[in-house]
Amino acid sequence: MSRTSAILAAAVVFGLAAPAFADTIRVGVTISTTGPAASLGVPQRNSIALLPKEIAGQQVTYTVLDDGADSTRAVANMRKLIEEEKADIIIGTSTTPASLAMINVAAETKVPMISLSASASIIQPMDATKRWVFKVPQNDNLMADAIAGHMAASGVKTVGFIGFNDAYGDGWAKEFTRAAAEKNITIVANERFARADTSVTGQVLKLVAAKPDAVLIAGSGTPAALPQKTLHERAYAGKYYQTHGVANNDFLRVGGKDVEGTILPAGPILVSAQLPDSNPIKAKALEYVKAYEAANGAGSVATFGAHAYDAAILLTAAVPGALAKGKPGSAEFRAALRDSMEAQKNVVMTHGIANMTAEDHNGFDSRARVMVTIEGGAWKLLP
Amino acid sequence: MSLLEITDLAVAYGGIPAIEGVSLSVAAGQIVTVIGPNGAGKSTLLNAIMGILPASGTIAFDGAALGTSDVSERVQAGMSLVPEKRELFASMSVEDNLRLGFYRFRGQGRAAMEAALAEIYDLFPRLKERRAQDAGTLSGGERQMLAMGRALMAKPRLLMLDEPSLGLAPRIVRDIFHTITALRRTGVAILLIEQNARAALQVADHAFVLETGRVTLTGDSATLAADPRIVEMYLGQARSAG
Amino acid sequence: MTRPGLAKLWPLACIALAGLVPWIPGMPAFWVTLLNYTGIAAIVAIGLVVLTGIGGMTSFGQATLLGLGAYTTAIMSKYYDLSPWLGLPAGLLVTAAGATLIGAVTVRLSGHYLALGTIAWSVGLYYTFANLDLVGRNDGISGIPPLEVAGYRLLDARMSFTVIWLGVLLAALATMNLLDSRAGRAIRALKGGAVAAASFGVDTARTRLLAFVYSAVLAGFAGWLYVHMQRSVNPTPFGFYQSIQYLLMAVIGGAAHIPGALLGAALVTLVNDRLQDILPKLFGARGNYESIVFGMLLIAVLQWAPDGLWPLIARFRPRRRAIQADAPRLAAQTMPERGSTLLEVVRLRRNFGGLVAVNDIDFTLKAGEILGLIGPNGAGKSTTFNLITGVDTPSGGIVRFRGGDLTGRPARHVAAQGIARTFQHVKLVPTMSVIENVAIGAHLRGHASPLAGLLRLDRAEDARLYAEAARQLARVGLADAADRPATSLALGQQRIVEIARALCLDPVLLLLDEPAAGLRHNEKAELSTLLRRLRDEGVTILLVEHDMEFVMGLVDRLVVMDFGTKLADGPPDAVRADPRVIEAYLGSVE
Amino acid sequence: MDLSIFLILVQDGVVNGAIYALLALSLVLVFAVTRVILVAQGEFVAFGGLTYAALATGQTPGAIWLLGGLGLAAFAGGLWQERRRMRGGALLRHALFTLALPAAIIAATLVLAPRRAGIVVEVLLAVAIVTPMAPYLYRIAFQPLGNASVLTLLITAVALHLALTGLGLVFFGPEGFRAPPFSDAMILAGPLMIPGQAIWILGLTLALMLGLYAFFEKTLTGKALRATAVNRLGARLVGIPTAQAGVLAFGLAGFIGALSGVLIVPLTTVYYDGGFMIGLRGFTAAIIGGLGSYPGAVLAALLVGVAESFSSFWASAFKEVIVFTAIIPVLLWRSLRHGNGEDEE
Repeated sequence: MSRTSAILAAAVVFGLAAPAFADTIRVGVTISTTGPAASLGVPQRNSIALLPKEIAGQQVTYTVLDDGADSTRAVANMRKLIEEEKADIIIGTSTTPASLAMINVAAETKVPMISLSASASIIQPMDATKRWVFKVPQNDNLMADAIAGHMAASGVKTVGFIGFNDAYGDGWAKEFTRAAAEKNITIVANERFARADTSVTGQVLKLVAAKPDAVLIAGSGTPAALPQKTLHERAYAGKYYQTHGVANNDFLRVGGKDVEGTILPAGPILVSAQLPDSNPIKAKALEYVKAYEAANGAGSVATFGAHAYDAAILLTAAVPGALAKGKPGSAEFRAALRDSMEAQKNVVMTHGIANMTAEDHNGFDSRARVMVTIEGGAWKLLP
Repeated sequence: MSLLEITDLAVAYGGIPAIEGVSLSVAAGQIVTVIGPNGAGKSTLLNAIMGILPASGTIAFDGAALGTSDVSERVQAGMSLVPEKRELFASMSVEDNLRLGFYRFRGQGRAAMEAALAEIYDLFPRLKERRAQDAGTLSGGERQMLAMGRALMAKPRLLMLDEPSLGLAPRIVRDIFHTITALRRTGVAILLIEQNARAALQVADHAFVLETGRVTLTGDSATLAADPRIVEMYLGQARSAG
Repeated sequence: MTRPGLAKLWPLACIALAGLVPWIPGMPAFWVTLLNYTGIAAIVAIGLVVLTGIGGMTSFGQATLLGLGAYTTAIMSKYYDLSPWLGLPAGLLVTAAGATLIGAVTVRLSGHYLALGTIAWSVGLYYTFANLDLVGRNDGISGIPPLEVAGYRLLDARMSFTVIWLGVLLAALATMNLLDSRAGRAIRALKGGAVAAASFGVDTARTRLLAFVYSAVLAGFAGWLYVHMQRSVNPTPFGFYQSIQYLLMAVIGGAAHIPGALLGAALVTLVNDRLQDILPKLFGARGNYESIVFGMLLIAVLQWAPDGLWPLIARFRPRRRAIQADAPRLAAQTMPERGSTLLEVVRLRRNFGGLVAVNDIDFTLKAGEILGLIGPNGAGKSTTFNLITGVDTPSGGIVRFRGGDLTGRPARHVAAQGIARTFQHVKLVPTMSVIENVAIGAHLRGHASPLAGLLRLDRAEDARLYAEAARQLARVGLADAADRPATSLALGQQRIVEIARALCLDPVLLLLDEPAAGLRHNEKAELSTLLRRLRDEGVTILLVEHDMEFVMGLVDRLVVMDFGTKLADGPPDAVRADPRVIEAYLGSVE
Repeated sequence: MDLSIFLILVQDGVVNGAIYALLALSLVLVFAVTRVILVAQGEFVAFGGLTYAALATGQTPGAIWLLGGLGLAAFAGGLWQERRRMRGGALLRHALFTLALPAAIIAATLVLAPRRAGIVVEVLLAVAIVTPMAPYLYRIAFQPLGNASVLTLLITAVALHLALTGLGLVFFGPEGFRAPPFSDAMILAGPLMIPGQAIWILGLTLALMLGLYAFFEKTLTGKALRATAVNRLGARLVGIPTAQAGVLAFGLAGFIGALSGVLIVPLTTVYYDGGFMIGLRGFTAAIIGGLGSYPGAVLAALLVGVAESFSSFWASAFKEVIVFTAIIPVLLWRSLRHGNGEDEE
């Protein structure tokens, strides 16, 4: 085969036809299973496999794409899911900037989306565009308030902040600055580090020099352990706070004894077994943990994956109402789905209980977070 | 039987033939020269024989066709080329350059290498004086000696020299040709390419004339040196073309 | 005005036809979206063709330049409610200004320093975007308005398609025009022929900057399109990885070809998209194999086509260039009075470390004579040439030309004085035809700006330049070879092409470095005749040559050099008889 | 800033710089011998670190299967590339190198990993698992490219980096790992607390540099490698097979990368894709050093390390901006010293 004809042949192979359609609810998922947010995206992808294949008598299919935390790819994926896969709803994505880039598409195509990322800015302030956007993880301001509250109650007056030099760290810096001010807590140092940094000695020296009562580290996954370990090396004796971004067992493994006693807010699922039986979240959370670990091995569960599960819970709750107004695949159905999600009350999820309103597309209240500490290499619910 | 037997060799650069239909042979211990004007394809010929350039036709060394074998395999078989640009390791010492010439025998141990080194220093005492100096700092004549010395470290049975006298002062040129004559006694066969046709014909047993990529004349050196065409085209100029 | 042939226009026709693609009934909507992404990437890749493929400067920062354009229009349209159409000129202006600033430093870097330089400022700018409140830090700016035409918002992918591919068409057309102009020939000469180009008056530093800024402006243009299609902006699309993607597209497609940029952009976009569909079917949904398979495919393609795919589809063949023989002639120099002192070289010296390559050389050259410079290799002849022509800087001594001081002046300044040269190691641009190479010689006799070339306002002047190039080619007897790739000629003929190029400068003084090397007897005779005729027309000639027969019959005077020093100076017969010359140079091999 | 902070920052910068220096050295070496800018160098660091971390916690590292796969691919690739020439002895050597060697390493790992054979064995094992990957990759990706342009080789290296990052995610997962330090000792020197691991890093870096120096200066193989770098044609003419020189250079790069990874994984968390940024620092140092000078590269690497540690103290959000902007004047200076703008010849 000549090279030219080989090129032509390749072109033909790649020009595959679009898929055929049946009468089912199509869920399009774009998450960051590679790249800097892979530690969020991978458990989310693994959770998609646990989602219901049938809702209210309708078949449900899931198409999962990876966006590598790149907003261009996230938007392209979303368009692909809508235009090619005819998705009725989009779940994703794992990071805030990419989610923010996607919301225009949701409004423009009138397809509802459920974001899996942290920042409240995705759904607030509510406007004509964000009408189409829902969000299942706790808003970062809810978590920031919890930390500030705990600090105030423990007599912390000054805090050193160190966060990722990305949207996550930035969002936290903003929210925590606000929450701390409300509690009269002073931020005496504000530092940044990169996820892949091999050393944070410079930042830590600055923190230690500012002599704060406590340090808040705003990073996600295992990288958040590095500043804490370095602080320990420098014999920092104050309190350590982390964010819910670290809530997986890998963080405990990497952090080891250096992260003992750390305090953080988290979704109740992190300590689901320790929740009182009266808490309706407990059953949901345990159901997820069991299903996830059955599929992926004991101890593999991460709270980030549960957000994808929660998105499906919201969807499951909303579908029956929507089906009354339109068939899956139609614009009516998608609009009705949006309306129905907005009308959902008291939806029990693994991370909390949601009460949606036209103004609040997250719907979580303080039941969606617990304060947790690390004791004996395990998460422990604080009273 | 000849040591090197080339049949119908052709090399082209981007579709344009540089040499075509060249056949020649070198017998063991013989000195053969290829003369011809600049751009006739003489260097191309040597590069093809050494495996640096892809060529069509057959090249047989010691009775075995070389095929597509790599330069290093040809060195291993006993061929060495001293290219026109010398290609020394400029930032390494003279002695390291020579030692690397022994790479083919690297398994033979230190004593063998030192012995080979001593032989080369005997042949070129000048190199011994300069042994610790970087090759890049040598004068033109010394570089040519080092290039030849490095090639001889591999104890080749066929030594190919590409314009060894190019751009050298006459005194050095004389030394180089003396060395070539001396090497004949060691039994190595030499394929010599020269613009200095007069000197080349004097040391060689046999000669080929290469013009625009083809062999136009061939014969033993003495006969060719007397050929009026050669005298007119090459020897007349040789005196001044140094 | 010359009409570009059909052969050249067909890629444009293809792009124009492609404009209808989204309106094909049944065309999947997402394909249009994919083509939109392809178009945006293609514009950036076209810029890289000019910068990297043709100009030889590897840039790892193209995506960041895109960001400059993108953020400018985003800020204007979101925060100041200005029309996105105002964002276009503003974005281009900001990108051009930014690139000029960055480029002024960066293009002075050479080779790998340049590549790292682009990484450095690209990383720097990325984190600046990410930490700047003005541009929304890491979260960026969203809710940016789409483009509007007559009050109609271009939200539909097919609408965007029309705008984007119109942009691709414009970018391709402008780039083709630019490369075919006086400034474009200078850019094309940067890789492989920069010294030669400088010797004909091309300001190489400015030309490099031009290529850099031009590619940046295209990136900024792509950024503007991107923002109003994406309608949000944050730092992630402007990082190092994205820059690599663009470079990758250009290289895969064939970095030196505009259609290659389109091909590369389309292929990378399409393959990445298809892999998302195909791989889960092959390996299940649990893994992430896209980047693995993509990387492996890339390696395979590069082994198969190391110069990219486009050269496999269309072999490089310079197009036939129609010459307007009746174009008005270019203005010519007045030759100096015969016999007046033209060039004076006084105690010229050049040290390389401890080595003295040229040791206090003196000689003078009178208008209208032919002077030969001879000596063994390494005697310093070519170095002397380089010192006179500004390719190299003397360590000491003076070079005076027509009474003015030329010592240490840059090559292009020397060229402007009417000094033209050829090179010992032929320096023709392999990717240009013979006549295009020759036309570089006339660079200083044209004045069209890059912008004029871009807009094709330079045609009248360019026709005159080409007419001159054709005349000089005919003069040296190579008229038939005009449209052949320069390096397809035999080496001897390439030297003659260099003479034609030198003649295009309309030189007062011609410096020839071994012009007869590789020529046959009859060709040498023709060359002798040509050089004598030039002398009779008033051109002064300085030549380095090994071929004594050729030299002796031609020159009026000889200078002999050895080990950097002048050995003798005088008429050929006297020099030939000089015992020192016989001892050191002519020698007598027993 | 007081003196003690100054000293701590210098110490931190020097320790990081030492790792950058190792990587810079191997980048210079690989470039000189093969003209490849090994963008994927960082992957060997990440793989080395992650493999050691797995071994140090008694797990069998997934990297052995990657090693086996790459060996197999290199075997097939080599066979295909030299299908007309490979015979008898050469074929056997090829099979030994690409099939038997990884098989032996895999077997040793399977036996030793669960037994916790001690730090020394685990370090050696981790290095042994990762090192051969580099020459295999050279055989697969670069050797067939022969005389391609530097740009093509560079893009190939980028492609390799993409593929390896993907493989890293598959074999190691998205989360980071850390290993216990070689020793828990902490040396107190005035305001400085120097962890034992830092001493190990500096010591081994120094030892490796001395070893490399001895290798290049004293052994014929080392000289052959240098010769290939100085003059490829000259090296071929004395019978040095340049492909083998490439394999050797990549082998050293793999070794240095893997060792660097093993050295840093007790000090910091290593991620499947974390090597790239470390490699980029090494690359930066190599280029500032002139991409040809070993001492220059080492000096530049230490400079980069120290610059980084100080800028993370002064303005951590703008650390990269500061470090990379500071590079540009250095580049300009180097570039002007090396003559301008002429990239040909």
